[in-house]
Amino acid sequence: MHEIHYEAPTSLEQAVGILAKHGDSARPICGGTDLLIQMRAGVRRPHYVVDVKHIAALTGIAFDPKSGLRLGAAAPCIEIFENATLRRHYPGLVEAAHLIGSLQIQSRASVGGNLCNGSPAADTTPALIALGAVARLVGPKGERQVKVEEFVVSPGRTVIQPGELLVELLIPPPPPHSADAYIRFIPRNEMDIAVVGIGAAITLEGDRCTAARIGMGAVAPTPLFAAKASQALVGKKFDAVAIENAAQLAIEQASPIDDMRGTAEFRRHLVGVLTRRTLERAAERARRN
Amino acid sequence: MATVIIPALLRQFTGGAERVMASGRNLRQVIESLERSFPGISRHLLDDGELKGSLVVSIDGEVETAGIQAKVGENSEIYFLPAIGGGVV
Amino acid sequence: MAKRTLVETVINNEPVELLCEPRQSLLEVLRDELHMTGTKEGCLTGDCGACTILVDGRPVCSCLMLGVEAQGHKLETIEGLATGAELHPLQRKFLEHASLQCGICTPGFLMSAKALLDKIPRPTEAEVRYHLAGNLCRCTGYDKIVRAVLDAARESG
Amino acid sequence: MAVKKEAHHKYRVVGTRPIRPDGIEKVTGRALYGADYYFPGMLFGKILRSPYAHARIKSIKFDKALKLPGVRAIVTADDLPEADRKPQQMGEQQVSPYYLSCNVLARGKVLYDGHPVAAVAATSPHIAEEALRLIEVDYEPLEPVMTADEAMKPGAPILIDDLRNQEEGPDQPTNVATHLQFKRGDLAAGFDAADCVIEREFRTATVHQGYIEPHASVGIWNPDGHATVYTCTQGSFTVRTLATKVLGMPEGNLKVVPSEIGGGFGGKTTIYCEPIALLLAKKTGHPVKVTMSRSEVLRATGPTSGIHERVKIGVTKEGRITAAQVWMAYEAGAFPGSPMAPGAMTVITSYDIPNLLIDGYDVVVNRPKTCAYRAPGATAAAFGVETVLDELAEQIGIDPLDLRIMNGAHEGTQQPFGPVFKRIGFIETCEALKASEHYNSKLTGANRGRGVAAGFWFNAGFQSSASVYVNQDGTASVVTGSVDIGGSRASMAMIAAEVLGLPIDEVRPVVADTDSIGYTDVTAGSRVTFATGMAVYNAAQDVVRQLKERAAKMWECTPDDVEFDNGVLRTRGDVLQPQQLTLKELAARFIRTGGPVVGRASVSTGGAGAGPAFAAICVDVEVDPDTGKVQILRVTIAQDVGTAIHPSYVEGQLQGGTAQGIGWALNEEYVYDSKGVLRNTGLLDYRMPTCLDLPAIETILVEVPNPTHPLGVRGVGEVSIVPPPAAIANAIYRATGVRMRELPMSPPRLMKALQEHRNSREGQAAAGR
Repeated sequence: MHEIHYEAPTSLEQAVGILAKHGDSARPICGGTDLLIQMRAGVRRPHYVVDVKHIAALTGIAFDPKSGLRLGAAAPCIEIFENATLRRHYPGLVEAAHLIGSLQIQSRASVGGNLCNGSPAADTTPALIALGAVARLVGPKGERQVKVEEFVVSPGRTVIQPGELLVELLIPPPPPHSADAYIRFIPRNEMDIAVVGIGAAITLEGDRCTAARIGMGAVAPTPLFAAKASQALVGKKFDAVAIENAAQLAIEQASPIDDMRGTAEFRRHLVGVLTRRTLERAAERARRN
Repeated sequence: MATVIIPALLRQFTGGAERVMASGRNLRQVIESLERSFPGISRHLLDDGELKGSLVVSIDGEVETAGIQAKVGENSEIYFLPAIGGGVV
Repeated sequence: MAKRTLVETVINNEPVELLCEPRQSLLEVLRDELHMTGTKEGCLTGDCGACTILVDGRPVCSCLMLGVEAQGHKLETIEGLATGAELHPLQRKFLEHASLQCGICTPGFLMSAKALLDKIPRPTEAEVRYHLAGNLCRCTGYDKIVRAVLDAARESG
Repeated sequence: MAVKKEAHHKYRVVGTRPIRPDGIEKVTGRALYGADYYFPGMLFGKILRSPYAHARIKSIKFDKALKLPGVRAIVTADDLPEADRKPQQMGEQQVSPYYLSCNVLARGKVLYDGHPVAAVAATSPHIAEEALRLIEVDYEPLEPVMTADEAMKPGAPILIDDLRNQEEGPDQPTNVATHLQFKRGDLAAGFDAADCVIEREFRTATVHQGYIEPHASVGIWNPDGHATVYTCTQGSFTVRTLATKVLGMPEGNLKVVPSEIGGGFGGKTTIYCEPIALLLAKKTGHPVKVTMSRSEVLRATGPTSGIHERVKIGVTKEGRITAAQVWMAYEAGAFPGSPMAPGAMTVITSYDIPNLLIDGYDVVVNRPKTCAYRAPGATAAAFGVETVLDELAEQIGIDPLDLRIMNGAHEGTQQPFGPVFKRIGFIETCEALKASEHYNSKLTGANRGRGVAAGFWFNAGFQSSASVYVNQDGTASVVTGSVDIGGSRASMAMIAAEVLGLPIDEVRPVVADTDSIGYTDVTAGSRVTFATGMAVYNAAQDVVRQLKERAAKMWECTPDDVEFDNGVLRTRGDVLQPQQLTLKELAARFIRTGGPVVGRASVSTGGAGAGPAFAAICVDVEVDPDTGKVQILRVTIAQDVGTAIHPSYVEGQLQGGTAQGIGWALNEEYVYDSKGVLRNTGLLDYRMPTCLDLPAIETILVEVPNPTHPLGVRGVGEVSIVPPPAAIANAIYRATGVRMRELPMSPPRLMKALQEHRNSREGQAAAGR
């Protein structure tokens, strides 16, 4: 690996200062479970590595029934799935956080890092999209908020500008009678990268669906919000017909590629299968809320 | 006389014959006798006067390790086989 | 020689001060600087678990953590699993059940298994298999490893 | 701890389950593996590898790299002597030193993605890596040839300009290194006599052994020309032979010290890092450690061949196999030497068939040079034959195990390539599986199916040496040259303890370096417990002979008047008045009775046929009809293991091979892009089974003693990998109605097959209406 400088700021101001000073040659590190691999492979060669795990604002997890969840960008996955409140209110996000690599990876990796890595196959991103999560960025010019579905612009690239830092993810409180779910397909039972991953959050009033959001991973150059498929469910009776219709619209929106993890044809097929399965799992949970 | 079973791809030398007779008290003499009857064949069995490293010889069902000095009986059956290795934990 | 940084950490309950380059992984620091070679390298991508150690009690791939990130943390490695002359129950059960063949994955499995039993003293077979899924073994087919962990839990539990 | 004694055994130590003597080092992290050695002033070596599958090297410039602070030396093929092209016997394999040298460091041409081109030694691994980025190599890319089918086409690009074969003649450049053929009886007549003939075509992917320890070596070069290499290898003597040939140095000048080895499965039976570490050590005057990363292991060590296979088998309606024809092309990788020959020699050898034709081709392609992998060649070959047998059994309506039993090879059956089987346990193995609780249990539930298959592996013999030293306190040490890869130290100690009548913990096994024990071939071919075990047995008997002589001297009788039983020497009561001495008592008197007692033995047990082993397996699967994902629900393997010396480690071999076979069947494969560059260079996408992918693996040890071994030992290490892929394909068919004929049977592939199957059924239904 090339030579690097390591900085471990303890405040947001310091962090932004360092990042702003070094621009493109600096990169934040949370769990490092993607960055170290990319640096060894020479894919990314930042000269300044900025450890943001010592900044309180990035490591907190705070849930308020009215305002929802503030999820620190650097909070490790293990603290998400070991958090009883999150397991109750955001089971889909917890599912996703519990699927990233092995337990060893989950001890280090964070949802924020998963998002900033910009992979189309990131497990937690479709779950965040389903929940309507918003990313809060702080930079030299102040702060801004970006919808998660607009955060990744191309494989490995995000909206983050030089000097900017993802601080936290803002997730609305789950409405009554709602629930989320995340299901991915992998060839083995653990460890693999999603061949396709689908996140869904729905609200059911009796047998009617009053709100729905579907996020899709590994089906396009960036994680997607399946807008048409989601809208098609809203205001309708939530039944097999509606689910199948949503699945077909999701397939239409997907534009997957052939790679070592699966063919485009197989991925399109999986979008249908997983959209059905994820909606059914979310609905089953929603009926209990 | 010993019976020699000729490997399929050397049967071009024996006019297609699979089993041929050859005389000799050890493998070297048997191969010499084969060469007399089927000129050119020994080139595919020997290498600098030694049995080709790619070959293993089986005499009467036993895999031989004595090379061309291996004893051959009056009615022995002799096979030339490819050597094999293996891979394991 | 590139600039080296001072790191203060605790390894197997011993305070340790060391110098390392920022680009060195914790795995490299343990092996190349401290010559603690019990922690093994299998892949350098977090996919095999051979380099598993515990950081503040949590299992971590030491190949995916910088040495400088160990500052102020408590590390546990295979070298600290036995207490004095006394083997840890997991070590004993791995021997009794013939759970290792080549043995290269064994330190990583033992550390992951310790993290599991520290958290869930009496796990089910399914829980054992789930918690060890980040550790690859190519020799045993896992059967005797899973039995050893369940037996260790039974004995201490 | 509990040591369970196998009741039926006539032995005292053999058949028990003691703790392995090297166990504590391995559970405490103290055992030293290939990468665990450190020496004062040691440098770190890294290797520059080709990004092209097939290219000519026009120039290599490394002056910039040499200027990087910390860089001490750079080597290329120009630093190696041009090696002899003529193939030579080296250890167990036939190798052309020239090809071997070209694989260690490319000469003129690169033949696969990852082919070594140059190597750097520097004061830190990071500096060495950065230096690699500064080496400028000018390549002229050539068209890659990735499969045997492409390589055998007329006019295909030629990989090796001077490669020729017997059939095409001396003037015809070719990619086909060898054609092998076995022939018996009258094939046409055989198929005419059949009531049912099935012919099918199969393909299997390149797969890797997947040992968890990457290759690592430390080279040390003394000014007097003597050198030492510490390395993780399955064969220290093989490394000595191969490395000295490539380096052009006298064999006696190199000492090879085998480290503990983190898995090999055949993949560590040749050289990669060793000559490079030595070359860099020679050039720098420092010890140099060369370690591979995982991606280097996958790109540039020796996986096993993908093959293309055609199988045609005929049976009578009673289930008698009348004829079989098999055609196979093996991808050797960049240089000749696939496991085609053992593939052809095992493919249908489990069965007694009157009319046969087997053709095998060894074909070079732009993939890494293949190396041995557990039962080399046999698993891919068996995939075709064992699935066709399943189809035939279904067609004529008999139990698939009965079909195998009815036609099974037995004592006296002649193998397709000549030798006649002695006592073997194929039929007993199939019968044991047929009688198992698993096979007789009911499998219920949708999308579930059960499949069976069988497999054969010769087991190698080769050469081994052993010494047994008796210490003055009556304990003993056993020294061999066989690297302990899966617990063989335990078996060696147990065999010596059995003969000497000592408790197992009073016998210390030692694995010695190449200067400290007689020549011993690789730990491979399931040969160690068989051949090295035989050497240990003979060396221990040599000790017993000397003990009798000592006692005879003391008792003034002849050695023949002395009996040795269970550690006690006695005079024959019938001859003279009773005297007795324990081994311990006698050992204490060694000094006064003629000095130390040292037992020695060496054995040469030949190539093929040293204790053939057979396995049969039963697998239950569940297929997800929406995704094509296969879950293994239950698996039981029965194997003819001869005499199990340490049953726990024998079970471990069966379980490990089964797990590798399952990975081979379901998800493992090399994925290359259109330019021949490997895409899945890590363990994330080269998908080996995790413990969440496998159930408990049930084993049935069928003990049919091997008549060619004093203790009845058979090799047990390899054959268990052979049957799983076919058994799983057969189970998938029972679950879904789809016959899979390509490995791996990964979700995308199986899903496609399921959809085609459904469409064709709908098509038929529509036509029926």
